Amino acid sequence: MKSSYREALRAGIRDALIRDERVFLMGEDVGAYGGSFAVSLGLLEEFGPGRIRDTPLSESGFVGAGIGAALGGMRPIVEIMTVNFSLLALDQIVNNAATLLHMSGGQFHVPLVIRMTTGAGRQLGAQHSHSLEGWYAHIPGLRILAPATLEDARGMLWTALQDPDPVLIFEHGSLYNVPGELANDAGPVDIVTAAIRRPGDDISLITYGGTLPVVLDAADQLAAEGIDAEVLDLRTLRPLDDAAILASVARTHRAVVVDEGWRSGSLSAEVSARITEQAFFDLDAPVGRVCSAEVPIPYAKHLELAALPSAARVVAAAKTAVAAGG
Amino acid sequence: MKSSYREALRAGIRDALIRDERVFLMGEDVGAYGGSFAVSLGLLEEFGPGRIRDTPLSESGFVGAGIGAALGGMRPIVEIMTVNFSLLALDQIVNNAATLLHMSGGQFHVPLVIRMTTGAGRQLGAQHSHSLEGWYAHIPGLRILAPATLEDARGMLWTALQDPDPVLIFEHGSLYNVPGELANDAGPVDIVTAAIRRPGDDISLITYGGTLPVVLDAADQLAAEGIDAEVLDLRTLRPLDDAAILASVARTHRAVVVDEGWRSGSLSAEVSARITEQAFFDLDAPVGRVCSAEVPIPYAKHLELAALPSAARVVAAAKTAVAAGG
Amino acid sequence: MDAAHGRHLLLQMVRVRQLEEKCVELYSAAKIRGFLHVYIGEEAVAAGVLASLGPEDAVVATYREHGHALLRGVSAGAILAEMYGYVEGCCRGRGGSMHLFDAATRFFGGNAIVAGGLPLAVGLALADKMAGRSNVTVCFFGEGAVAEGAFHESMNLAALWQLPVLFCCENNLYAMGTALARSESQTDIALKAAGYEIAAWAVDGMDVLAVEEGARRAVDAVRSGGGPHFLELRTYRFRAHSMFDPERYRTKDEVARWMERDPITLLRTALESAGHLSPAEWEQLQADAQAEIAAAVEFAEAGTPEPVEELTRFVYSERGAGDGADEATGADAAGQPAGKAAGAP
Amino acid sequence: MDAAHGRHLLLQMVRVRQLEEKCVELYSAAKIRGFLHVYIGEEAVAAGVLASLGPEDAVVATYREHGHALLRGVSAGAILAEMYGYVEGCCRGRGGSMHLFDAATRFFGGNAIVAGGLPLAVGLALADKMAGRSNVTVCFFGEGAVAEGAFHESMNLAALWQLPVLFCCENNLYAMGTALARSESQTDIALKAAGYEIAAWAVDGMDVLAVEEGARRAVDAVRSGGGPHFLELRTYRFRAHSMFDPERYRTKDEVARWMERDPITLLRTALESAGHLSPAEWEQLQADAQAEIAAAVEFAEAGTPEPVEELTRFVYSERGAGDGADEATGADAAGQPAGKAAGAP
Ligand SMILES: Cc1ncc(C[n+]2csc(CCOP(=O)(O)OP(=O)(O)O)c2C)c(N)n1
Ligand SMILES: Cc1ncc(C[n+]2csc(CCOP(=O)(O)OP(=O)(O)O)c2C)c(N)n1
Ligand SMILES: [Mg+2]
Ligand SMILES: [Mg+2]
Repeated sequence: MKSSYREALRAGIRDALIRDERVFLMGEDVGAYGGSFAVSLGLLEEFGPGRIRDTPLSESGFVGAGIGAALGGMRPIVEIMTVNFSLLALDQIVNNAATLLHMSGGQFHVPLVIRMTTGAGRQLGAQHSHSLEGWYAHIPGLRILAPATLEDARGMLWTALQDPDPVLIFEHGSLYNVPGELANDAGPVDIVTAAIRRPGDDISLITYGGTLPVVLDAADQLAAEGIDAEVLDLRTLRPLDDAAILASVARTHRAVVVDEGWRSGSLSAEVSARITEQAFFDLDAPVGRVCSAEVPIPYAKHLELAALPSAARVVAAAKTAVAAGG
Repeated sequence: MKSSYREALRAGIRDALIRDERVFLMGEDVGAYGGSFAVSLGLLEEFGPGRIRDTPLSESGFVGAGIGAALGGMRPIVEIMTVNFSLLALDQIVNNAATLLHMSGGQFHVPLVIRMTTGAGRQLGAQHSHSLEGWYAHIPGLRILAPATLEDARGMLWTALQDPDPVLIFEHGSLYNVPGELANDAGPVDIVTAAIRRPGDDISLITYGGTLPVVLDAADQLAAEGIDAEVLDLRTLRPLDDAAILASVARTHRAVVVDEGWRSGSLSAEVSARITEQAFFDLDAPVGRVCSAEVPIPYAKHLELAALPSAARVVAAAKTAVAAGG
Repeated sequence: MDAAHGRHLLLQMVRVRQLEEKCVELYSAAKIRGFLHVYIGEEAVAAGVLASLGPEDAVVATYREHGHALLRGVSAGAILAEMYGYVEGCCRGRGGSMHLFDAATRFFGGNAIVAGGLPLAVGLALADKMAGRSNVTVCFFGEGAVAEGAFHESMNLAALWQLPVLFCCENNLYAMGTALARSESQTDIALKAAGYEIAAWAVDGMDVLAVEEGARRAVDAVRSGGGPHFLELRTYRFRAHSMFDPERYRTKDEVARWMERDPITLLRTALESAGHLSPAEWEQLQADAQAEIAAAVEFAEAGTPEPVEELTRFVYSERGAGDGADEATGADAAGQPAGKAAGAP
Repeated sequence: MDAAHGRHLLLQMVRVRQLEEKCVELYSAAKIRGFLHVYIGEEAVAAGVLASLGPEDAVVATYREHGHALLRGVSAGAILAEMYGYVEGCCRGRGGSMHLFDAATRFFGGNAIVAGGLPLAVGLALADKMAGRSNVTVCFFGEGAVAEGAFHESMNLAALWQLPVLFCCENNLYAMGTALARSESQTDIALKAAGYEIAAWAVDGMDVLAVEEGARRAVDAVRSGGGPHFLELRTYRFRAHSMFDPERYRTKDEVARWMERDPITLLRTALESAGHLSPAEWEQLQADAQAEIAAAVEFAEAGTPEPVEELTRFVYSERGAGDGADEATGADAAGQPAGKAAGAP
């Protein structure tokens, strides 16, 4: 059936609301407004204001309330409009959600799902455009997901809701309108493994989320030049699927990691370090990285584009890797 | 003269208050209480409540007020008791302090210094023991400092106050009581370069802050076994002194990075990735990492110790690197 | 009512209205991108409050700040060029609609984090107080911001330290699609501020004269050491929250009822009935505003993109650490800072 | 006053007092480490409030929570073993003094972020309301927490959604070294809560009977659908903030004056004058508490460290994703969760 990333997300939420009465959606303007990015459009009408719960502007308060509701036996889906605003709730996420299980010696689980929009590309400027999912992946106790496909947009939520621990889902803003086909019986998907989106032998291009289309584009360009790139979609940023990463690199002996976070301290750094640690003598070239320029994302279109990973930069990095060493 | 890390910090603050009337210290219990870790003890009496300004428990409010005061021409030193609490102020730090200069096209500088305690080792449990300085080093627009020595504790502050941009200084809680000698004329130091704390030829041990003593200890143990380790203290975590890192590795061909952050997405990952990118063919072994276990830091002493980097783990990682490859 | 002053206020509101009508048009023509939040219907607030300030005072606003920027003295050309993403813009095109800044007029933004500007305003006021300057910092924010923790922390700090700051809550009854009664247990906003021992009162935000009078009273009190003050300005936005808002949460009727109290019409009618505004004067006033905006569009259209090589400028300051911080800081910057558009209409 | 009930309350306070006197002693002997915040002087608050709850209600507290944990039903042995860092502790030694948790008694901590527990309490109450359960969530916090944004956001959410939560502000006049008047522009805390349309009043926190009566009234109102309530409990800590506090910020005189209103002495005297407590009964009561604490120390001393190999347990739940979340969640856990100390004194 025809769908879009946005509709797939909505279908996932709707499905969860129908299947489990403990599930509810809470966040700013998820109800009467129809969702700031229209993901939850129509759900208020279907499920009512008790379960599609508009909140005041109080990120720390309602994220903390989500944690409490999870402790109290509910299965909350908390929506934060944009990743930048999640910084207002970071104390609750890091100091409570991520630590309660461990601090309590295994007694208190926090089965909470937090969804938010991430990423740039829509000229929203420095306070609406950051990509912090890789940064969140530093925090033990959290599971971090980045659906890049319609299947994952549709299917990750239910599995996340079954997880007894807090799960954060990052939806890249530039994907909402992406159209596609979704199987009629599309349903839950695993939230553990990485997925090969394009098999290849010459180099591993490792990415996730909003840059997956960019990297697939780059892979096509590389193919035209005779370089057969494998594209690995990480899907789950914490914990990383090391086995999939290493298996791909063991085949290709070269890797470029692409993500939209700022380069220093990016998820790409972690992936690079892990490959180096575990497959150093397999590598024919240093692991390359293509990340965002280390600037607050500017408004002007040409500057914003220049700041973000592009297919051209991925192609260049891949060629450098292929040219290097053996 | 005899001093301690704590006294050296206090001397730095006192010096700044005397030299520049725009400087003031603001934070919870910096005044009447005498400073939660006694760093500011006696300053209220000397400089009065206008310049040693106790705040209510409002991390977001008073950090934001520090940004505003910096915009208004002051040179605030804002103290946050413990790095975990800084998460309550992260919106102001990331969305305002780090972005205002860029968003305003170069018009508004934020000459603000934020100091805070970081790190574990005192059985304070998961909400008081994290090491997030490496995490902060991901954010463009911030300068991140980690004084590990008395000289740096004494001298980094003044230089940071001269910086027109926001500077965060992370003081490791286990260092406050460290005694030592400080030159009578000890004063400002640079906040740009890394420093070799122990020269050596066989391997580069790269670290900063609270783990510097651990690594120096490990280097001594390695020396006893005939391995001559160089110890590089990063000092400034953002921007990193790549030249110093690469120069060291170019000599030793091996490196182990040690930091107290959680391994995944740690500063060590970034250092490792940079070495791989820029010196891959110089390396005789993969870059090793010794970080904290990926757990909220537990209270029990034996578990806490087990979670943290130890000299023994550094020694083991160094030996692995020396044994590997050529 | 002083006739000339009344006409001046009317002109200010008309300038803002015309600028923003143009913004909407340019947005539809895809000349402007990102999020665009217009102030149409609320002009009396910025016009009335800003009329009561002096040049050394400071202003902090939100993402709905075109009007505040314009009336604070940022040229329409620099504002539009900013939205075009050109280097001639007031932030070299880096900020866009939500992030207008201008050091020369002490206009501190343009903040797209709801309530994110309040602590900054507290700090600006703290700096003034510590330096013994008799400036006032005015901070604008919507009633939606009142639910944020930063609001509460800022009120308390300002009151506790008796800082020279005027909080102006633009209560337009909605935060995006969330009606006030669905976001606050106590909907009397002025009463909330009073809970911090801050002098606070509500003002008809559609009546620019009432706004100006209230603001003048408050600004005078703040300037003369009376501590923070708080105005709740009761207003309404006639348009959607942003260009992506289908307005499901309110009725056309409600909007129509409020439009009967259009602040421009109200003042115009009052001036006319008092014999202070002839049809010719009204025509002229509109024409003046039109000419200004037309020139601004022309200026913006002629703008140039910043070279891509400059992307990484201004992440850190350009002077070496240790020098220049003083002059560089907006507070002391009397002249035009580097890169600031000069001579824009 | 019911004599038996009076003696029961007295015993509760004495148990807390003795437990904490022992904690201080053990801290000095370096058996306990980390930060230790004792509640000595404030026992009437926990004793009075917790006496008004049922087993299905939920409790959220702060880092100064030994007394709350004990009176909620966590055994003194499990509390002390926790502070020793042993696996027999109520959190297997991972939490320590500031992080006591107990699923069996619905004791949700033990939170060392000031005001960090308030949103959790709001959420627990939301869960009860949504599930149609008539439970009450009680949230304790100090007056210092009132300045935090999380306080404000929590008040508003609780009031807006009329949630079954009772906020108990332990106003001991200081937040570490910061006196209330130096942290709040409005020092009448109950009045602040009223600003959110929350029924709020102040209670003498040194008088356990007054606390119990106030709490019962509030809990009944909350339970019967009256929405959130707020109690300001006026109390005082007799000891330093923590073991690292030289108490520079208050005078010995002030402390001495408050110690004249020691809640234990007050109730004991009242019971004695009413003829409800004989010297022998008082001796016995103390001896009972002593015996309990002595047994608890013995239990803790005999504790064992968790094997280091278990360090990384409980970062994530041990069951595979997809199963067990229900039973695992504290709210539904009727029995002893895995790893919970059983049979501790
Ligand atoms: C912290 C934060 N959360 C959410 C948003 C998204 N958002 C932008 S404007 C807005 C509504 C604000 O309403 P109000 O404060 O009343 O101002 P108005 O738009 O009515 O002028 C929201 C929710 C944001 N920008 N910042
Ligand atoms: C967010 C945060 N900031 C600062 C601290 C450090 N701190 C611990 S207790 C405390 C004082 C709290 O005072 P109050 O809320 O009155 O509780 P009391 O200790 O008096 O019981 C402070 C500042 C903290 N734990 N959390
Ligand atoms: Mg509004
Ligand atoms: Mg207190």
